[in-house]
Amino acid sequence: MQTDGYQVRTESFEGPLDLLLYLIRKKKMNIMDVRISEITSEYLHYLEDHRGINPSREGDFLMTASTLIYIKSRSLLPRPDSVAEDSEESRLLHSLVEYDKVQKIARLLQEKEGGQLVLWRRQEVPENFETREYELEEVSSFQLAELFLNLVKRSERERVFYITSKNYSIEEKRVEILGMLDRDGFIDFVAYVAGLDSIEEVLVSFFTLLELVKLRLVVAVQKRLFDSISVWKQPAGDESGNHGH
Amino acid sequence: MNPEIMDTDRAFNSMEDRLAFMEAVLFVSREPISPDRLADFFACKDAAEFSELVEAFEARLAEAHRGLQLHRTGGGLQLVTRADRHEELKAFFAVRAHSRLTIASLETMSIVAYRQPVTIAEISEMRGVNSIGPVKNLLQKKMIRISGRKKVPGRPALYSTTREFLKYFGLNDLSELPSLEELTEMFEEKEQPSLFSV
Amino acid sequence: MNPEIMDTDRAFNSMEDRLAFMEAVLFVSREPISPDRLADFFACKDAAEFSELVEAFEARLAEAHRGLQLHRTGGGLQLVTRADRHEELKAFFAVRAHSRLTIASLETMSIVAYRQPVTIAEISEMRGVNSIGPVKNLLQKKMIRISGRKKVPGRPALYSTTREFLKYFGLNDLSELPSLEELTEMFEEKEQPSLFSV
Repeated sequence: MQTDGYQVRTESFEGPLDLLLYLIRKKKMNIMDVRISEITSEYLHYLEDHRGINPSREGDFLMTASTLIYIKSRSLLPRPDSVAEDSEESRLLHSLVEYDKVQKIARLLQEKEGGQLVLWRRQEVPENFETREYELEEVSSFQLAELFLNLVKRSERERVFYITSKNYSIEEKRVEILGMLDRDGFIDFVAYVAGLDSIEEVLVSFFTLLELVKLRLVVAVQKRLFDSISVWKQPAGDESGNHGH
Repeated sequence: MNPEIMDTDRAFNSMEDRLAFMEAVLFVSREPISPDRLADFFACKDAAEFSELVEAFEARLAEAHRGLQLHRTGGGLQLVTRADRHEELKAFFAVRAHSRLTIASLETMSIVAYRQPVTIAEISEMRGVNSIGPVKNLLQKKMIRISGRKKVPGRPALYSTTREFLKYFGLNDLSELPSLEELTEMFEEKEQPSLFSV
Repeated sequence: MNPEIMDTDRAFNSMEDRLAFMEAVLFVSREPISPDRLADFFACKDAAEFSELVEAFEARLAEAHRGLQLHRTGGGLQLVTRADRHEELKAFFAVRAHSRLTIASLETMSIVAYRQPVTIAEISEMRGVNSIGPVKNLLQKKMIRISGRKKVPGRPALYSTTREFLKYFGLNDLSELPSLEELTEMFEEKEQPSLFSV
């Protein structure tokens, strides 16, 4: 990232809201005055370049990316009396306002933590007055459960549950998108996304598109900030990535 | 009053004597000592008598040759070193840096502190990312606890802050945290760089 | 001498200042502090200068309002409570000892909580050690009770949790205990597969 008078971030963004707030502050905008369309493309640039993206939270970043694209694509379509996209946008803005508060409190706590870390406590107290026992008030039900879980694991008589995350069918979307490209030659991605029914489907489509771009199977181009995204199949043998210019 | 305490043969003859015992008790204890417990033990007539004692104790600690101070945290009294000795202590014990909570844990802690009791789903929604990791971390550090179940399908656990939370951040009780309005004012004064920027 | 220690910017201007730091170090330290290490840190010219410092430190501790003394062990210098405070300290801290649970009792408690009704044999099997002791302890504390007999030869007693148990752990009912699924989810949280690392 080029320095532009604003602080350069050295750590990765906690999540999409963190990144969005950063972009808003960078533009010195008030959260309540923000138009999602003004920050969508910058958000996507970050995602593409992978700058400061917490790798274990990619899914959350992509989820928000699809929401942004959804909001933006709806706003591009001539449907002035629609309430749906407004609620989507205002919900996101509300989240940002709330998250802004969370960050302020977190900063305050961090300052307090710093103030405490310079005060040293005794590292050990005499045996006479200390027993290696637990006081009940110090034991929470969580610790009780944790102890039991360890016993269960130790005795190996129980199968441990594994929670699997929801599985989005990227594979099916991939077949569909590649099929459309074979048939039509290109896809206007915003128009395509705008025709989908659910946020989930938008999300899956966006995931899939990113994956196809990374695999260099397709080329996605957005000529200018508010233009639609056009998707072509990658010509065979061309891997340079310089397309559409 | 606890009969067991009455059983023991004690006689605190003077203020000096009480101060000496107070020092010994605070020196020995790992946890902050409840003022009520101490006042009880000294059989103080009233709160004023105990306050006087604490003030006398602090006055002695304030002398130039002392390296400790009295700290009020988590609703109790605790002896800690003076803040201005930090760098020297670090040098003496060759300690590099104290571990701090991660930003994720601080954010999660903030939400629990201001929104308690709160579920993991609510925390995750506010942060915009799955927050099971930091919740687990804070549970293990005993800074939050399960305080009940929300009456919605699935009956998810509700989390609240603990005394350990107060102790860690040097708070006497939750009311010492500023309100959200005060917080906004506090931060509007300064510029608003992100928490995480250098 | 440790170069790291030399690096830090220190200036002990006065005897008072050195005494204060000495108190902070001895207060914090887990182990007795070697006199050489302290003398080094203070950059004392010779042994006499350091002896003078230690004597001054002891003189301050000898004042009537102090409850500590300097202990010279083989390993070095250590702060301890004065011997004549011992009985009072025991009396002060004894009160707490009654409400404590050992780790063995807690493990047993957790098995009864999650597996009730359960026999001593089943508890012992799960813990891998005979658990009569902790069961007795918990019975005495009224945290568990005999809730029936198992219909097997010998008709061993079955144990369950009590209201007292719920009260101690701040639960309204047993369903508020963290479920193992919740816990497992926390401990088995997997990284999301990366979509970028193709």
